[in-house]
Amino acid sequence: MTLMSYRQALHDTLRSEMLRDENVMLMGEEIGVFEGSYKITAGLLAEFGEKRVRDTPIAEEGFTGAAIGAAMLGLRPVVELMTINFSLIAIDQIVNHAAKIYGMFGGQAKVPMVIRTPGGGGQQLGATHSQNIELYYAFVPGLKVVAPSTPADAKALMLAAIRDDDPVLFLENLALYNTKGEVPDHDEPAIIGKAKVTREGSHLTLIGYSRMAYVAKKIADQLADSDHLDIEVVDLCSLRPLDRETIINSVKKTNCAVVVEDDWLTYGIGAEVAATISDGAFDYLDAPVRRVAMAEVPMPYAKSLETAALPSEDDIINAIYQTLDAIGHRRSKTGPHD
Amino acid sequence: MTLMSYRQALHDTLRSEMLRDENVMLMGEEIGVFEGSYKITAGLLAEFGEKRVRDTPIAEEGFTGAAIGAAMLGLRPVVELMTINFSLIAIDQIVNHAAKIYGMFGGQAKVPMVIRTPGGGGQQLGATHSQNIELYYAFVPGLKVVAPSTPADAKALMLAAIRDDDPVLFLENLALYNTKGEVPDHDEPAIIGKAKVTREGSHLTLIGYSRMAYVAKKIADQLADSDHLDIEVVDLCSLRPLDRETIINSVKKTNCAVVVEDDWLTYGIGAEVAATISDGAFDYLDAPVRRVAMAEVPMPYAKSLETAALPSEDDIINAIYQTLDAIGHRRSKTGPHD
Amino acid sequence: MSTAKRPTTKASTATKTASVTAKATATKKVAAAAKVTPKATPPKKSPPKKTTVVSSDAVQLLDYYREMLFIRRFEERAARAYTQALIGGYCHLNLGEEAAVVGLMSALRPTDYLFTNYREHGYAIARNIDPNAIMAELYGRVDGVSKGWGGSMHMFDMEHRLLGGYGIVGGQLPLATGAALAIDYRGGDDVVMCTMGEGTSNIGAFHESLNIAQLWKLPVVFVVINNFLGMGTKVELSSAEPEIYRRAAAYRMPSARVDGADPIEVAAAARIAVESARAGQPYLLEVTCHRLRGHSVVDPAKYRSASEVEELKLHDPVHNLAERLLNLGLTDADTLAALDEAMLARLDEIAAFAEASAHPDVNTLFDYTYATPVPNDSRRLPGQSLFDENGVAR
Amino acid sequence: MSTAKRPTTKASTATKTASVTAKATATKKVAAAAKVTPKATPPKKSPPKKTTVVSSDAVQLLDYYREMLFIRRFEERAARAYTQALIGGYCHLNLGEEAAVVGLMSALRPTDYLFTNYREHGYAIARNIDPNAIMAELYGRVDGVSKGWGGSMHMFDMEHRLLGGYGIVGGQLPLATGAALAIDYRGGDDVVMCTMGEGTSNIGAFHESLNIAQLWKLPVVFVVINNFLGMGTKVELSSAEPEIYRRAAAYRMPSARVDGADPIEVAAAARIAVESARAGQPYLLEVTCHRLRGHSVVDPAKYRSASEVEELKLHDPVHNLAERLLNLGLTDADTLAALDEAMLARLDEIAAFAEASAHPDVNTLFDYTYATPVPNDSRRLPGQSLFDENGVAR
Ligand SMILES: Cc1ncc(C[n+]2csc(CCOP(=O)(O)OP(=O)(O)O)c2C)c(N)n1
Ligand SMILES: Cc1ncc(C[n+]2csc(CCOP(=O)(O)OP(=O)(O)O)c2C)c(N)n1
Ligand SMILES: [Mg+2]
Ligand SMILES: [Mg+2]
Repeated sequence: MTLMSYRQALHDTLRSEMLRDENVMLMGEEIGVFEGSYKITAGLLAEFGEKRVRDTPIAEEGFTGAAIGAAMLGLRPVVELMTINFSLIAIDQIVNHAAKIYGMFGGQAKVPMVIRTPGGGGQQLGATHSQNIELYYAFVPGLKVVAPSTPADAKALMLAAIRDDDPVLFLENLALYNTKGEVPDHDEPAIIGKAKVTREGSHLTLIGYSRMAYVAKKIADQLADSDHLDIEVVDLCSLRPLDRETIINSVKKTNCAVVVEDDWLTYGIGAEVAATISDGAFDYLDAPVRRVAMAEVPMPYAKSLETAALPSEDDIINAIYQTLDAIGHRRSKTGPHD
Repeated sequence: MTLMSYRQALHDTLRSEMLRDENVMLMGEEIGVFEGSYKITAGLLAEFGEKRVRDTPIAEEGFTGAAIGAAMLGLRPVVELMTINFSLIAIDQIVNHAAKIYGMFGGQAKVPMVIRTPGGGGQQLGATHSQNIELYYAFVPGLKVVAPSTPADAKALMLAAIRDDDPVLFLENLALYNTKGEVPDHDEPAIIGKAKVTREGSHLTLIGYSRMAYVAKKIADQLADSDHLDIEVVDLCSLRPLDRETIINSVKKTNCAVVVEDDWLTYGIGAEVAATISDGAFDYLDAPVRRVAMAEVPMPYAKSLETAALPSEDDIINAIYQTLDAIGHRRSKTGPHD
Repeated sequence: MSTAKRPTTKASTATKTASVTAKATATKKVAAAAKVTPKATPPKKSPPKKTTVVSSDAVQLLDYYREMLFIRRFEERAARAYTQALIGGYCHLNLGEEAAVVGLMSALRPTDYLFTNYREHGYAIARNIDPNAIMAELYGRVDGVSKGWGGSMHMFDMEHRLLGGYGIVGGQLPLATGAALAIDYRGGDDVVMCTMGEGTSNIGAFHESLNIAQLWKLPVVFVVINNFLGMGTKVELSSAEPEIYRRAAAYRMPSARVDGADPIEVAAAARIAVESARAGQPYLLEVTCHRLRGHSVVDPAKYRSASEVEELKLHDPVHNLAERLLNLGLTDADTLAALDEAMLARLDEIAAFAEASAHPDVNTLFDYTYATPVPNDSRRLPGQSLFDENGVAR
Repeated sequence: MSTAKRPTTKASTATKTASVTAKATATKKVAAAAKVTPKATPPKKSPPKKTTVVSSDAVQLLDYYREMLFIRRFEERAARAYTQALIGGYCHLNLGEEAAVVGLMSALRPTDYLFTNYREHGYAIARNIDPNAIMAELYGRVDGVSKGWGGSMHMFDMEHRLLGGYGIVGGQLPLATGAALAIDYRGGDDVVMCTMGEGTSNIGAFHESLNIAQLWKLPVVFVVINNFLGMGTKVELSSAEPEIYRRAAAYRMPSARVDGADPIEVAAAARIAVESARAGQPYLLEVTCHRLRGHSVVDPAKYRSASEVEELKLHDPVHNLAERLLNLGLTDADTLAALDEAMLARLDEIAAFAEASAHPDVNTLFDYTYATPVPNDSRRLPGQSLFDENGVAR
């Protein structure tokens, strides 16, 4: 185990996979000379050269599509899209091509590629640069979508994504890059399509992915200390496939759930999670599944408004207590949230 | 009232709005000389000339964006995207520009435009031409998304959409174009953001939009005749805003619901509907909300596989009966669906 | 990545030294030409002069004719099956494009790759894919080239290196560019050809792909089949530069325009383009031809005036080549009639094969969502509930 | 739609007959020129010769200098506020682009429209928008040009016809084309200018927009600010045709390249471009200049070599213009120093204004989702449940 940042885990995994398999190559805007907008690829151009670390023009559709075509011939390109917002320019290639080629041609061509891109918000980047639209990819059969919340998962899921023969949308998060955690030294890939219980508990199931899984864990740990609450945390890890079993099993135990997400509530990722729980744990659920999500507005630049539009830790804590209240949970300690 | 097809209702409304307001103009591929891929705009080039009925190059991003820019200066463009699948090429302009301009600039510029586009499937068009991705737009604050299921609604919602000062995604459906219905002669716009109870009933709430609202109504009428079932049908009409009140009020009465949709189940439109019901009608719901939706595969071309992947009327009927069974509803007549 | 680099990469494959030298020279020449003037090839506005037929050309011409006629009869058969509802979806035919198809395909090695669009039956035939499998694909059957999953617009055959018909206008361009990148990356000397219509040259992906191909010196030939119409839209109303090959200038890419009436002319132009690409200099080739019928089988093409329809008759490449063969004394009317007869009989067999082929089994519905199996992927049929009786999600 | 049509549309505005005639002629000339050779304007590779300064030019030069210096000081102040965390998000500056900015803006009438990108503070200033409002926008306050909703990348002012800074590369191009369409539709004689960086010329929207603009003869000037870098990427590595103005050939659009070091040169070139557009012939103008600092305030630009950094000093347009004014005897060092002093004082006031302006009230969060009110839109704050105590959705 080594303590390192999420950024470092990504960087090191890309590097070790490039060393392992010469078909792995990187493409994207500013990943080489500039060393990456968020420095995930720092040093890799110097180490591997222009052939394997390819700076592209600003042409998301063109180079993402080129990566798909290269993958059809057996390369394993890892594309960086600078932020998920810019993926809208490449989405036709991702949804209509990467996701379709295997099925549309009756299984004759595989598309082994990874699209890495950070979501996130809260950096005053304004309406077009603060969206969390992983939903667009999670919705599409033929794609796999993963969203790690820890450095260890970033490594294990990146290993899995690169070695997978299908196109994988690998969701990173601006706010997670500097977070740290223990990372195994071995190269054991995660299993895509599996969620994780990152904290066992019996009072309530708190569900998130990417940054919100991180926040959820933090809050659960904190409430265990401060309020003696025993919250179970589920980190979805994979958005497609969605591991319904892990979610349902948790709620069958806790009888209530709060879903936290960084995207808009209506039609957001949490809608499926809530619908899944309400269906699969119908007889176990003691209160409506509560969703905590962004306000439904084009994200304003001004800090005051942005803060109001984004889910805060207090919002999540309040949602937890309101849900517990609804099911008549007796608090073991009266905390500051009454 | 006049009996006419959904196609005719659209055509006539576009025409009458063009006569009413000279700022209304049409843009799109093949809408003029070719008279529209699905002939909605037939005859309008001849009547209004090239200035107001503009054939565009195959450049969805370019001309959809041009319509947005023209709307910023006060025109009211109605853009036709040949099918919703091709909207992926224009989606950056729709989501990052049309939906954002009003908010991002603090309310200084309005974007009064309509994007008309048909969804649908079941025509053996294969994986890239059979998707129902209205979700992508319904998810976005700043857009309004409507999806009429009858000729009368097509007219009333088109009137509303053209006269609205916001960008409206107007979802049509290939399979509805030839369906007929009575259409009021007056020009009364619908209210965007409102769902409709198209059939009152007490046994179960059946919810759909676009083609599936049409199918739902048909099935409900049929089951009333054949099985003396009293099903309430909710036609969402508007996907954003979503009229949760109408949905919830219906389920509070019937205590159970089936949602039918032409898109993929996981993360589909029905997920939000189901989550909404499970939350807002939590204490009223006697069985899980059942969703009937497409199989989650890239749509195959072969008829045998396509048929298997698409929800059929029998699938819906079975879902209704399974839901009624679950709540112990005693059938008034034993039908063929046991 | 750079012109200088390709030969080096290739030289590392020791066994290929001889051809490497040839290629390196060619690369330099093309690159130099491209440098002097961005438009490496001067416009050809007037239709090219007819080539004098020497005897090897004679054999060639007859071969081309046979192939073109077969494509013609295949497409007519497809149209018939479509109107009989044996074929579904959209169905776009190569009628009028036959000379272009066979000329272009003759310039490719069997190991070269082709990416094309939805109007690709003829290309599949000319790439020597079994016509039975092509027709079976149209019928949506298990013996189809894409096992019935693709249909008319989505033919694919890895063995014959047809890497897809694509139905999204322009979608194939980035893919083809990427395939060329993979070849370059590995140091092989295969070439990618990517065809499209002239209407397609107006979409963003055209710009992004040509720019990337030229920047990285990828072995790809972009071919624009300019049939002067995209559905009902005339080229002058869709392209501000209606001579599409000129657009290569925006990328300092060499280009040329050739009249697609004559397979020999097309083949010659295509060979130049392909060898340029093989030497690391991508190329844009425009081939003009005429779409003899509607955009797809169902389009009556009412937007064409009577005189336009009349004029079209002069542009039937199959008919014209037959005339030419007769005029040159290379064949006679009886031989041609017999040939046609034989082909029609062959197509009866092909259609019978397609019709006899099985419909894909519904049990295979979930076979091609993912290449690497993954837990928790959905295998729910539309009528099934999300959770089964045991509470397990499907 | 067509060249022939524009004058007719305009002639219907009876009061404008005189100018209409002039424009009609101009239109014809430009169109004719465009026809003879796709590249209407020959390349200007060598830097333009220095213009001899006549007295009216002298006044002009001094004015330009004042404006350029103000932009320079404004941007430096913004950088400072950014590092003090008074400004959030991204912050891209016009440092090195000042001559281009003032030259370009001087060619526009107040009624002409400007669409630009995220690097637009200087443009907003040169369009005569109140600098207090520009700075307040950077601070995210209610008195900002976009009421604090846009920030550095999204300045907007309908009155001054700045129709937006945009943060998605290339996003502004289709919009600008559409604004020109609206002008053309209504028969006005306003012009739209749309600026972008050279890196942006590689994105699909560039291709689609220029093609549409030329096809429909829209009154729009596309301006490429070629600062030879897109973030850290050199133009030769992003554009296969690094002289961007040449790309106009792909649309038979006239174009020119001008050295952005000299505001007078830029203004002259911009006037030609704008008047061409006004006459119905869109135009592509490339303006070269040098980005003096990083891509955005936080970018240390480590990818620049020491010699490149050294060379940059020669390209500071503000410094160079000061030298020139001094050499020409049009001003003296004391005057310039006093001017600078005054500006710095002015910027203190501006920053103070911005800082004093209120933060937007949280109650306004739902004010700008929709222009036409609609029932059932969500006004739920993140911490609120979907249904309130009364079961009503929020
Ligand atoms: C992105 C996209 N837009 C529109 C269409 C509908 N469409 C299919 S073919 C076609 C015309 C293409 O014209 P061209 O490129 O000239 O090829 P041709 O059909 O003439 O061979 C159009 C508009 C599509 N399939 N994809
Ligand atoms: C679609 C999209 N891709 C990428 C980015 C990130 N990005 C912002 S500015 C920029 C460089 C643009 O370079 P150029 O057009 O030359 O303009 P400059 O910044 O030099 O003025 C990039 C890549 C973006 N904002 N939008
Ligand atoms: Mg064509
Ligand atoms: Mg630049």
